[in-house]
Amino acid sequence: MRKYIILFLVSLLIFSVFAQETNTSDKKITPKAELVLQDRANDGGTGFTLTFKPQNKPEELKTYFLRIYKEVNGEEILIREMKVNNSGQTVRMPMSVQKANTNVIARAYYQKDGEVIEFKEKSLSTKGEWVDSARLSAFIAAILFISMIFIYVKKARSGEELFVRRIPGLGEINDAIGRATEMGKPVFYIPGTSTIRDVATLASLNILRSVGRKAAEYTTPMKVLIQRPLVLGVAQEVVQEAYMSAGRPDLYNEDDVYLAAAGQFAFASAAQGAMVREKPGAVFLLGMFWAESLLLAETANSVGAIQIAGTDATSQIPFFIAACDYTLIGEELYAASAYLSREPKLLGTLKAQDYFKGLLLIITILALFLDIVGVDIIVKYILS
Amino acid sequence: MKRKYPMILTFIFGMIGLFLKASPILNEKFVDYLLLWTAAISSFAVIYSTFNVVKHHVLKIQRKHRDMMYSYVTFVGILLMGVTGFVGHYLPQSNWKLLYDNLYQFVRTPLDATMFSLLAFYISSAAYRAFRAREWQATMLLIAGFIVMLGRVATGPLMIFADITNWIMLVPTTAVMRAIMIGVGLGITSTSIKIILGIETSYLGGGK
Amino acid sequence: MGLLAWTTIGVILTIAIFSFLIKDNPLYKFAEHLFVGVSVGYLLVVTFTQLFIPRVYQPTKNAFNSGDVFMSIWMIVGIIIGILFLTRLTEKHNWLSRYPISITVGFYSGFAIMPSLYTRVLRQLGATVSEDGVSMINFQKIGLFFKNPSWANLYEATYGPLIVIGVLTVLIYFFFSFKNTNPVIKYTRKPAMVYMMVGFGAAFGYTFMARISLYVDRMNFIINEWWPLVRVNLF
Amino acid sequence: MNLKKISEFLLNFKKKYIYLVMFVLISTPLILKVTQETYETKEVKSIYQRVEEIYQHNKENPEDKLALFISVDFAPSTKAECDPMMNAMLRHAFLRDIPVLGWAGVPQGIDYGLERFNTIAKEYNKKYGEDYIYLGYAYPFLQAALAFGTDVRIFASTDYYGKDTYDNYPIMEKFNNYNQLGLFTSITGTSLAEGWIQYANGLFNQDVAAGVTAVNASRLYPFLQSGQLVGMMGGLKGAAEYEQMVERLEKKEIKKDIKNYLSGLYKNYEAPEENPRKYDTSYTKTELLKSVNSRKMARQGMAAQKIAHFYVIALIIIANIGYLLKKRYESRR
Repeated sequence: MRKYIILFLVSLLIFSVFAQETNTSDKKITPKAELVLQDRANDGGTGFTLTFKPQNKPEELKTYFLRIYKEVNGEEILIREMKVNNSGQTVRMPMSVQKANTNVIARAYYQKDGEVIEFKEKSLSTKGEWVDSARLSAFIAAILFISMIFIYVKKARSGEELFVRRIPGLGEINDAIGRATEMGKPVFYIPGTSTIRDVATLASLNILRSVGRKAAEYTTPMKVLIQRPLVLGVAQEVVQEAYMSAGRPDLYNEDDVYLAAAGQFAFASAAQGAMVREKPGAVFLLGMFWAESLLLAETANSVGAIQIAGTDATSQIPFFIAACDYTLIGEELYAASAYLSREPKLLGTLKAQDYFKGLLLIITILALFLDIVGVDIIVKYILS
Repeated sequence: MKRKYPMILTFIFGMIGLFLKASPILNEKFVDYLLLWTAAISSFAVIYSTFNVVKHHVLKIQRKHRDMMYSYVTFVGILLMGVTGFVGHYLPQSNWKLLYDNLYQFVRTPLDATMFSLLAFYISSAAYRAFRAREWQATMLLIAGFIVMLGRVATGPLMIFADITNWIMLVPTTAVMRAIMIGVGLGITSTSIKIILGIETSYLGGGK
Repeated sequence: MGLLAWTTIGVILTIAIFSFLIKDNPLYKFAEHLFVGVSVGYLLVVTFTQLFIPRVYQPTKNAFNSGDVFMSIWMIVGIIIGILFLTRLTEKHNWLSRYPISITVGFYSGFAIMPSLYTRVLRQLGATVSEDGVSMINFQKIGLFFKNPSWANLYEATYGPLIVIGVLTVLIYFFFSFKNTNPVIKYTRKPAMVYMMVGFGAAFGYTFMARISLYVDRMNFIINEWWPLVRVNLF
Repeated sequence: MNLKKISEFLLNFKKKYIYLVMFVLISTPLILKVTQETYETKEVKSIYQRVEEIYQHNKENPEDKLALFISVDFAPSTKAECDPMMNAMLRHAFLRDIPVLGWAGVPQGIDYGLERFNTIAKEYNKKYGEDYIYLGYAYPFLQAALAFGTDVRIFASTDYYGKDTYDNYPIMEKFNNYNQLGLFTSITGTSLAEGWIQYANGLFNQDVAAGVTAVNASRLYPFLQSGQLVGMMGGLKGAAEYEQMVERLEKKEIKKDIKNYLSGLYKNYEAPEENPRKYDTSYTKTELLKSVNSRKMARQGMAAQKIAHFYVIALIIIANIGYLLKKRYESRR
C-alpha cells in the first residue's frame, strides 16, 4: 500500500513541477507572427504594404511592437513605430517613402519582463514599374485611337464627303443668334464654370469660336462670362480670333469677355444679375457645371432668352433638360465643334471616334457572349 | 511664328502628359516639375484676372453706367477680404485675422449658402414648366420624375412608390448615366488628341 | 462688433439674395457686387498663401539655398512663363501669353487621355459585361425566377439584362456619322429615348428633397440663430 | 366657355408668385416651430437599440465599458441634414453616460465638429478628456481606418488641442481599439460612410452605423440588407426619427422641463482654476434658447419639406390639367 502512496506522491511532485512548469512556460513561449513586406504594384517605386499576423494566442502574448526603418545612404532611419494589440487579426498597413528604390526594414519585437526583444525581421527594396500593367489596355486603346484619327483625317482631306447627322441643339445656334439680333438683344455665352484642366471647357471654347463668328457676322453684342482665371485668357484669344476670321476685328471689345466672379455661387449671382439687367436674347450654357447650372438656366428662362445648354456633367443634364429649350447631352458637346465648323479635319476625327466606339461596342458584345459561356479573357485583359 | 511655336509646345507637353499617366516611374520622377510650372502659371493668371475684374468695373464707372456706384462695393469687397486675409495669415492672433474670420463666416458663407438655397425655388418653377405631358418623351420625363418625387416622401400605402423609385434609380438611371459617361470618356479623349495634334487650334487665338 | 451685429449682417445679406426671387432690386445689387468682390479677394488670398508661396516661392528658395542648379533654372523659367501670362494686359505683346496657355492646355489635355479612357470608357464597359465576376446576363437567376416567381427574383433576373440593353442602346443613340436609315440606329432610337427620359426624370425628382433642405437650413439660421440673439439683447 | 382663359391661367403662373407661395408655405412651419412626428423605420430604431445595448452593457460591467465613436464626415453645406443627426446621437450617448470619441473626416468639419461636441457636452456637464474627446482631423483616411485596429494613439498621437493622447486623457487609456468601441457612426454627405464599412466593419467587424444625406441614402441600402451596416439615418427623415426617440428618453430621464433643467445646471458652480471643461460653465439666455430649439430641428425641417414636396406635386398636377384643357379647347375649335 505504501508503494502506491509513494508512487502517488512522486507523480504529484512531477505533476506539480510540470504544472509549475506550464505557468512558467509562458516565459519560454516562442513569439510567432507572420511579417510580410510587399512592394506595391504599378506605382512609382515609393509604395509598399506591411502585413503583420500575430500567431500567438492573445492570452499568451498581449502586445507586439513593430519598428519600420528606411536605409538612406547606409544609415537606418526609423520611420514608424507601432504597438500592436494581439486581437488575432491581421494588421495591414499601406506605407510609402519619398524616394523610389529605397531599402526598407521591418522588425517585430515582443515584451518579456520589461525588456523588448526582436524576434523577426524582413527587408525589401521598393521598385517602380516603367509601364502600368493595369492601364496597358488603355494605352493601347489611346494609340489605336490616334492612328484611326490619322487615317480618317487623311481621308477627309482627300475630299471624301463625310456625313454628320443632325444634332437638334446645334442646328438652333444660328437661329438663336438671329432672333437675338432681330430683338436687338445681346447674346450671353458661359463656357462652363470649370478650370482649363476640364476638357469640357476646351470643347466649349471650340464652340465659342463658331458662335463668336456668327455673332460678328450679325453684329450682335456678345458677352462671355468667365469664372476661372486661366479660361479668361483663352476665351479672350478665341473670341478675338472669331471676330478676326469673320472680318470684323473692329467689333471685338476685350471688356465683353470678363471674369464675372471667382467663386461658384458668386459667379451664379453675378451672372443672374447681368442676365436680368441686360436681358440677353440667347444664352449659351456649354461646358462643365455643378449645382449652379439650374440657377443660370432658370434665370435665363425668366428673361425670355432662348437657352442652348450642353454639359458632360451627368448630374446636371436633367436640370438642363427641364429648364432649357435645347440641351446637348454628354458626347454631343464634344461633337459640336466638328458639326459647326464642318472642317474636314474635325469631321475626320468625328468619324474616327464613331468607328472606335463601334469597335468597342463589338468587343463588349463579344465579351458578353463569351462571359455567358464562362470565358472572361476580354473582361479581364481589355475591359478592366 | 506666333502660332507655330505654341502649337509645338502644346504637342510636346501633350505627349509628356500622356506618357506620365502611362508610366508610374516617369510620373513619380517628373510630375512635380510640371505641377510647379502649372502652379506658377495659375498664380499669375489669378493676378491677371484680378486686374480684369478691376478694369471691368473701372470702365463701368467711366461709362457712367447706371449701376456704377455698386462697382465701388466690389472694390471694397476685394480690398477688405484681400487685406484682412493677407495680414491675418501672417499675424494669426491679430484682430485682422478675427475680422477675416468674421467676414468669412458672416459675409461669404451666408451669401454662398443662400445662393445655393435658391435652387429650392428654381427647382419648383422648373418642374412646373418641364413636367408637362406634351409629346411622349416629356410624358416619360413627367411620369418618372413624379414617381420618384412621391417615392422620396412616401409613407404607409404610398410605399409602393418608394420601391419603384429604388428600381428606377438602380436600373434605368444607372444604365443611362453609365452610357453617357462612356460617350463622354470618348469625347474627352478625342478632343484632347485633336488639341495635341494641332487639329483643333482655336484656343491659340487670332493672327498668323 | 458683437455677435449680434455680425449675425444681423448675415441675415441682411440672406434676405438681399432672397429678394432677387421677387425682383432685381438695389439690395440684391449691393449683395451681388459685395459677393463678387469678396470672392475675388478670397481667391487672391488662397492663391497666394496656398499656391504661390508653398508651391512656387518655397521650392525656388530651397533650390537656391541648396544650390540645386537644375531646379533653380527650372523654377526661374517656370516663373518667367507665368509672367508671360501678364502680357495680356498689354495690347501689342498679348500674343506672348500663348506660351503659358499652350503649355497648360497641352499638358492637361495629354494628362486627361489615359484616365478618361481607363476609368470612364474601359472600366464602365467592363462593368456592363460583368459585375465582380458575375455576368450581367445570368441564366441561373433567370432560371431561379421561373422556379419560384417573386418580386425579388424578378428584379434579380431582369436588372442585369435591362442595364446592358440600356447602356448599348444609349451608346448607339450617340453615333454621329451614320444615317438614320441604318437599321441598327433606327431600331435603337426609341428604346434609348425611353431610357434617357426615365433616367433624367428620376434624377431630377431624386435631388429635389436635398435642395429643399438647403432652404430649411437658411431659415434655421434666421429663426434659430439670429432671432434668439435679437430677442435676448433687445427685449 | 372660357376654357381658353382657364388653361391660359393654369399654364402661365408668374415665377414670382410661385416663389412667394413657396416662401410662405415653407417658412410658416419653421416660424411656428411646427414639428412633424414621423413613423420610425427599422434602420433607425436598430441604431437606437444598439446604443441602448451599450448602455446596458456598461451598467452590467462598469470595468469593461464600451464607447461610442462619431466621425464628423460632413461639411457645413450639408448641415441641414447632418447636424440634427449628430446632436441626437451625442445627446443619447451623454444621457446614458456612454463615453464619446470623435474626429473629423473632412477638413471643413474639424472646427464645426468640435463646437458641436462641446456645446452638447455642456448640456450634460461632461468633462473633456474623461467623458468625451475630439481627435481633430483624421487624415489620410486609410491610416485612420486602420488605426483603431491596433492603437489609435499611434495614429492620433495628439487630440484637437494638440496635447499628447498617451498621457493626458484617461478616456484614451480605456478606449483606443475597435474592441472597446460599441458603435462606430459616420455622419456624412460624402461617400466616406462606404469607406468605414469597408475597413472598420470589413477588416475588424466593428459595428458601423451611418447618418447620410438623402441623396446618398439609397446607395447604402445594399449594406443594410447584407448586415454590414447596423443601421442608417437617411436625410432629414432619419434625423427626425432618431431625434424624437431621444427626446422621449430625455423626458423620461430628466423629469423637469429642459429649459429649467439647463438653467439650473450650473447655478451655483465655481469652476476650478484649471478648468478641464472646454466650455464656460454658465448659460446665457441665448444659449438656453438655442439649446432648447436645437432639439427639434429635424422634425421642423421635415414639416417644411413635406409641405414643399406636396406643393410642387400640386403645381405639376395643375400644369398638366391646364395642358389637357388647352388641348381639348384646341381640338374642339
